[in-house]
Amino acid sequence: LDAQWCKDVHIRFFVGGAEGDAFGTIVYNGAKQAAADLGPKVDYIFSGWDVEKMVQQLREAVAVKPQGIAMMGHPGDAAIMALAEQAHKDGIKMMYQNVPVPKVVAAFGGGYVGAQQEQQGRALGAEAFKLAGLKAGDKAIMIGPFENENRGARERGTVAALKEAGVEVIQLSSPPSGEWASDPNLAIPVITAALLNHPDVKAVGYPGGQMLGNVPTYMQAAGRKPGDIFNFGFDTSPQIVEGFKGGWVQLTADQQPFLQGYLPILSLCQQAVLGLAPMNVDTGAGFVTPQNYEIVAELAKQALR
Amino acid sequence: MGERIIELRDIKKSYGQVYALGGVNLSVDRGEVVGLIGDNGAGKSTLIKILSGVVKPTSGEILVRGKPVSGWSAARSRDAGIETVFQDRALAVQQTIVRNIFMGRELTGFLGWLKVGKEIEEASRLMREIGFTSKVFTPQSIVGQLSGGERQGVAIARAIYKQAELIILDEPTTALSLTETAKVFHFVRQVRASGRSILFIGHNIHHVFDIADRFVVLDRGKVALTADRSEIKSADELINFMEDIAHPGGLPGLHEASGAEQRA
Amino acid sequence: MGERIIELRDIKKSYGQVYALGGVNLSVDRGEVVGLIGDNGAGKSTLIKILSGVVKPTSGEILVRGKPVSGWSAARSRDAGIETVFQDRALAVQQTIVRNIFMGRELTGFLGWLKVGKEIEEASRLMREIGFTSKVFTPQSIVGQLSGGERQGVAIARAIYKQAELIILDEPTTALSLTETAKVFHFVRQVRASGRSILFIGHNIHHVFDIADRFVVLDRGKVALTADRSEIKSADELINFMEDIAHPGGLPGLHEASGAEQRA
Amino acid sequence: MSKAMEPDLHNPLGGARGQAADKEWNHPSNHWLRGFVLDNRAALGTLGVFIVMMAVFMFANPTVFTTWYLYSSVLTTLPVALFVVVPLVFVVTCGEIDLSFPATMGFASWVFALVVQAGYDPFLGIAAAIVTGTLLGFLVGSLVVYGGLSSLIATLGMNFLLRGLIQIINEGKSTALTGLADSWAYKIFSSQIYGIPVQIFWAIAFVVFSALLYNRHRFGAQVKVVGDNPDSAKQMGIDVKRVRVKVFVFVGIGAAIAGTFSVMINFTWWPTAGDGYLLPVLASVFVGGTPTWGGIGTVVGGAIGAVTVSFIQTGVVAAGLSGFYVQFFNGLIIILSLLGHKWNQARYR
Amino acid sequence: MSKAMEPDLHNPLGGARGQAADKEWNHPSNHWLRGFVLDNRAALGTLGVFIVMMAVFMFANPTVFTTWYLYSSVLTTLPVALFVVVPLVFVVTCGEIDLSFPATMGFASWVFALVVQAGYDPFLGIAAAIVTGTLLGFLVGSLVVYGGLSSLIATLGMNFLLRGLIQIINEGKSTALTGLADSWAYKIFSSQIYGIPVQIFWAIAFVVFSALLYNRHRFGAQVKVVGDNPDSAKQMGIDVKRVRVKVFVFVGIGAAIAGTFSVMINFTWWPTAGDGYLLPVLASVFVGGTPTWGGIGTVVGGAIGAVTVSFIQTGVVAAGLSGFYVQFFNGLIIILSLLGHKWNQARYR
Ligand SMILES: Nc1ncnc2c1ncn2[C@@H]1O[C@H](COP(=O)(O)OP(=O)(O)OP(=O)(O)O)[C@@H](O)[C@H]1O
Ligand SMILES: Nc1ncnc2c1ncn2[C@@H]1O[C@H](COP(=O)(O)OP(=O)(O)OP(=O)(O)O)[C@@H](O)[C@H]1O
Ligand SMILES: [Mg+2]
Ligand SMILES: [Mg+2]
Repeated sequence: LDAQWCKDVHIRFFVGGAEGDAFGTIVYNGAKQAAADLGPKVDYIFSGWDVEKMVQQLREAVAVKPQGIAMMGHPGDAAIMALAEQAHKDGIKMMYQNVPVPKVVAAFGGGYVGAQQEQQGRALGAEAFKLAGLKAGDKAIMIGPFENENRGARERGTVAALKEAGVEVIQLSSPPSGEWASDPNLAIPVITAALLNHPDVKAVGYPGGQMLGNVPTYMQAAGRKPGDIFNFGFDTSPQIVEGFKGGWVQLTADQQPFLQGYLPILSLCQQAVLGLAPMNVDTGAGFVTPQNYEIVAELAKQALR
Repeated sequence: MGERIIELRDIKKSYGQVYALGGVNLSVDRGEVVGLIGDNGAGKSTLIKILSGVVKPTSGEILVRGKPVSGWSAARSRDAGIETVFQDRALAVQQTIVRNIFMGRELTGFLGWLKVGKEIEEASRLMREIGFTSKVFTPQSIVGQLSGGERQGVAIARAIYKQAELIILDEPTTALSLTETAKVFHFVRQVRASGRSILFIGHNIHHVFDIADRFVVLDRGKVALTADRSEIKSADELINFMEDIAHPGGLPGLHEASGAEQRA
Repeated sequence: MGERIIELRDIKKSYGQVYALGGVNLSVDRGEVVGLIGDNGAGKSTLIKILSGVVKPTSGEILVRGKPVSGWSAARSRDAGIETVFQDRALAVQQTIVRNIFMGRELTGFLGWLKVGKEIEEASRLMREIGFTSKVFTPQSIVGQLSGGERQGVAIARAIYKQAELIILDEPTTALSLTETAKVFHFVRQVRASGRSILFIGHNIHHVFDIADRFVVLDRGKVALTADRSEIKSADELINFMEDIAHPGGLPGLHEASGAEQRA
Repeated sequence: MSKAMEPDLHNPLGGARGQAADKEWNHPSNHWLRGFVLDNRAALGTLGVFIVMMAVFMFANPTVFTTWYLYSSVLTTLPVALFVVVPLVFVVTCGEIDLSFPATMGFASWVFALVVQAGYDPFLGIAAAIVTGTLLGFLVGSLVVYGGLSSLIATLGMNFLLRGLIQIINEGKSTALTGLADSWAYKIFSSQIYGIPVQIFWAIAFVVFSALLYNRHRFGAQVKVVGDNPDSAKQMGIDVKRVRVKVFVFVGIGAAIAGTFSVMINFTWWPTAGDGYLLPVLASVFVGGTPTWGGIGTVVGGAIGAVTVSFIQTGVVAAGLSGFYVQFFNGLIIILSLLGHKWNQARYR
Repeated sequence: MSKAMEPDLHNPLGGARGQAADKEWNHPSNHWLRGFVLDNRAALGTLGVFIVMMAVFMFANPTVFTTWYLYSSVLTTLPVALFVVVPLVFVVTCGEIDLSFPATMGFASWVFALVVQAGYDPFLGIAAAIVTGTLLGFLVGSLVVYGGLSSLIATLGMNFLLRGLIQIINEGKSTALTGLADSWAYKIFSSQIYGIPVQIFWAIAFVVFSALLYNRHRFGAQVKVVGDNPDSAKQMGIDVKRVRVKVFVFVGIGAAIAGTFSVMINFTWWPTAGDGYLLPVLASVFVGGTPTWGGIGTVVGGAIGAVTVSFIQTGVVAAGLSGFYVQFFNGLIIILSLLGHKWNQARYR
């Protein structure tokens, strides 16, 4: 195989979030790396996590008839089904990321790259329960986009796991317009209020990299010291690494967004050029803890992990 | 002089703490021209706004053809045959002449769809009637393109459209030149000749004196004088009366100026 | 009659295809009252807007005290001692009387901070001077609370504030009652007595005839007549002249009306 | 007495003084085509912007832009936007604005989803959605008009409030309506005919009807007059408040239809349904050439504006630029359109 | 001749005709307190809304609302909003609106981040950010004013355009400024004194300065007059366009400071920085009692509005309601405030 063996392939890649959001940027970098390594022409699509918009973008993507589309699974089986059928008819290879769409995959094929959201969330909950030394009857706060069924699936999983272990969970919904993702400072008073309202809270979980990276600020605003509260969440970033360094952050489930960018492109290239079967990869691999955070530090700085 | 078209009895109106009208009686009979004069802030505009239903009186009674009415409103006033050319002209300057003339009483057919052709035709006729025709403007021209005088023409055309029984003109010659003032006068005479009535509000006492059959002088929200044409010999008599009620003592600056009035 | 304060030479102004002014010459000397009359749309307001720098002429020359000026603007016009009371009064109705009087020339101290006390004091003085005082209103009252006549008072107070050399009054007695018209006249005479000049625009030829030292008649964007007071015997002569230029043949409706004018 | 008898000016000022009392009216533009262009300059300007934009895109990537599928995919969701853009032209002409339509879309389509999920016929669902939209429009309109509030802020507040209600009740859960595809309602409103999405026909019918309503019906005439000079309209006996409320009701109805169409396209109702339309729809109205100051506007221009805005993202990506460029081009098209309309439109207010 | 000599009315109409030429001016409200209340009714109304809201929250959860940390955490982020809310009061008073400030915040703070990352002193970064904000404000203002565009839509377009530029260049990457905490600039602008976040002092100073600028300076006087009657202002020799551009520049400066403060709170610049402030800041201005029609407004009211809006979310959470209620309460507070101001304020336009 040539270095750029995939160079005649045209792919549409759904980054998912808004331009510049922390998670999306790493996914984007993964995809760009794949495009650079393999040579396909890739169109990048941003939706700001607006599901209606995503479906329309998928419709337009199918219309353009690229060889492959890497789509976010957020709109759900029902919304994607008809378009997947069309793609199938037109011979477009499909990959789905981040949220699985089992019925669509069963009907018209396609692979999935991403954590099994609910599963990853549950795993994080269990891990946090263990590492924080929680007991039944303890209190924890979980923040998440609970107003969005699909986007909130992961955080719902964490809540479920903690609840099953007997922990009392206070759920905080982040505003649907995504203000906390674009500026996590806006959540400072809210988190403070929640901590004041429940002073005996032992652990706080955050939905994504931007907020988890801001943990030191939240804790200082609420008058807490490093280690007072077990802070955990998803994703990695330079700020989160700093959080580990300062002892503010104790646990993060790294869903390896870089792979969520790289692998779908790789798989679509393999399907289009080599005729291989679609990949199914669970990227929700590991946990980062104060013991191992240094491994990801440099990668996080380059927005690769 | 024929039937009493409208009568106001003991009308009072206050804006917050300001009393604009403090018990005014006024009536207009068929075919007469009533001249309403009075100082600034005397309440003339307020009174005609009440007549035309735009403003609700604080208290008092309104009688149309002898019958008291309730729920008086702008729409009911127009139904009763009262049309008003307001002091501020009340035109929608971004709309066509047609749309201004038929504002609020569009010519509609089935289910409210406009009869566009009919409207243009009628508007042409009305404008021609009052002498506002031009090579430059059509009934479909935008009012914003017209001069002040031309706009007054549109307002007058609008008022005469509905063969109203009483037409109220609030300072219609304000900001009008001699030529156009003359036109308005010509029109007022024509309306009177056709047996309809006019309520003419003005500051220029010479103008009002010349046109009216009866005079009503408002002073600080009250009627200070009601007089038939026959009772008054000249405009100067009216002017003197008005100065008297305004400045019982007399002010030097004023006499100097009113002298000027008399000289003219 | 003294120094020539301002002179316009061959001023032309077109709005798109409409010629508002087609080569006008006009001058005002110190201490004289010039009456500018003309039909609707004759271009009077346009002319004074050019004088006050609000509108730029299409071509022509402006001379201040004999010297041609370039870059004429509203600010420069005021610097040259020209103050204007516009036809539409130009008041900010949500602001206080003080803010309106000092609009555009706030009394400021260090770094542009307002001298609030001084402004109130000055405004009181000005308003008292022209006779607009009241128990209900203070210099800090909102203009929106005032009646039409009272607002005209604020506009006039604003114009006299800066001991201007030339004060332009565009139809200042429009919508004013006799009493307040008299006040304006009184004020105009006082200004002339103090050696300053007035350019008085009006439709009421009687008013203008009475006050002016010199008459300028505009017709369709051109000067149709310039005459000294001494050259004209009566207002009626002026009225006849204006009718002649407007309707060389004569129109029946107009004669009827102008007869009324003469009778008054 | 010096009488200056200079020659008359070559201009039609005479008319301004009513000299020519016996002459007939005369249109300044005698040729019908010129009259047509003058009467529709805003809409034609918008069309110009659209054509230039598409030409640029086509030049950048001719293959994609000659594929029918691309157009049919845009035509599938364009109707959703059109059903709100058009009533918004009425609202803006009336001198108001309505930012609450996204929540109304979400609310009305939620009712639709509930009815369909409960097993009733989708037609009933559509009827229920439209009733909901009407009521919400009436509620918002009454609040603004009878409460005397600034519509910009009050409708923003109502958007929050209604969306908040949806969220409180649904707690983020969406509803999938998989059975919808077999219903008659779906065939009539959301299938394809010869590869053309059928909803575009409904949307075109709506635009044409609304354009007539705007230009040839008492409602449109009154909306324009009210937006132009409400005092005047009131003095002429028009029930200004009622007209104002009516335009909000019209938006409510349009938003309800739009929301329902959106659900039928996606077979899913999301609690966020409609939110994504706020900015594109607003931009469409103004890109379309309806000015912000009220009194005038153009329904057809608004529709073309919606088409333009719909194609920006598609075009940018198809032209091979990364998604990072979409926002930039959105801004650029808005600014350029505004400048174009500014230059194209005389303003009398 | 029938002369009706009825008794005089018990009202001060005499004054309207200048009869009392020799009488002195007289304030309608002689007591200074009444005058103060009348002059500040909008701000006081906003304060009333705030107090009622806080009373409800406190009643729901007394413990949390008597804890200082709650207030100190709000006081950390509030200054960011205040630095934009206050200049926006000027813009709205001037009859305009500016929706481009979020992108200006992002742009200016990006420049700050670049300068600091390059190893220069943060003070230099702040200066560079302010220069950037000034230039962007000037750009946006010039476009609106000299282009004669509707500020609502043109600034919305500029917000897209500028944010698009940031995105295109950064491709989504954020910048961490970990060294910032040790700098003098941080100590002066972003640390704590006796547990009070120091930025609130700067914000209060800014509000007081701006309130004086608004009420006691030529700039404020001209802004109000221009918003009230631009024709009049022009005739009186005020350079209306310049005043208009100046208010946009003021917003640019405020947004630059706000953006910088925001970066200093958590040492990170995101390409989305500022976006989250659009709606809360707008809501603050109008909750604060500045009406949309221009000519009047209140800086102090706007500041209190910002405090109110900041506390809504916090209060809802502290009161123990789920986050789903936040939007609902946002909407409710906006609507209630508008109704309150409507009832509280006389309108002369
Ligand atoms: N909307 C209003 N709010 C408060 N006061 C008002 C209002 N309208 C009129 N007034 C007051 O009522 C009184 C009568 O006003 P009105 O306009 O009726 O007088 P007018 O005789 O028409 O005066 P003009 O000759 O100036 O037109 C005035 O003192 C005026 O200030
Ligand atoms: N902004 C403008 N745009 C287009 N035409 C204008 C404009 N202003 C004035 N005109 C036209 O210029 C001519 C002169 O208008 P101007 O206002 O100067 O007349 P005027 O003598 O003051 O009339 P009036 O007695 O009604 O005040 C009119 O035909 C008018 O229609
Ligand atoms: Mg009046
Ligand atoms: Mg004029």
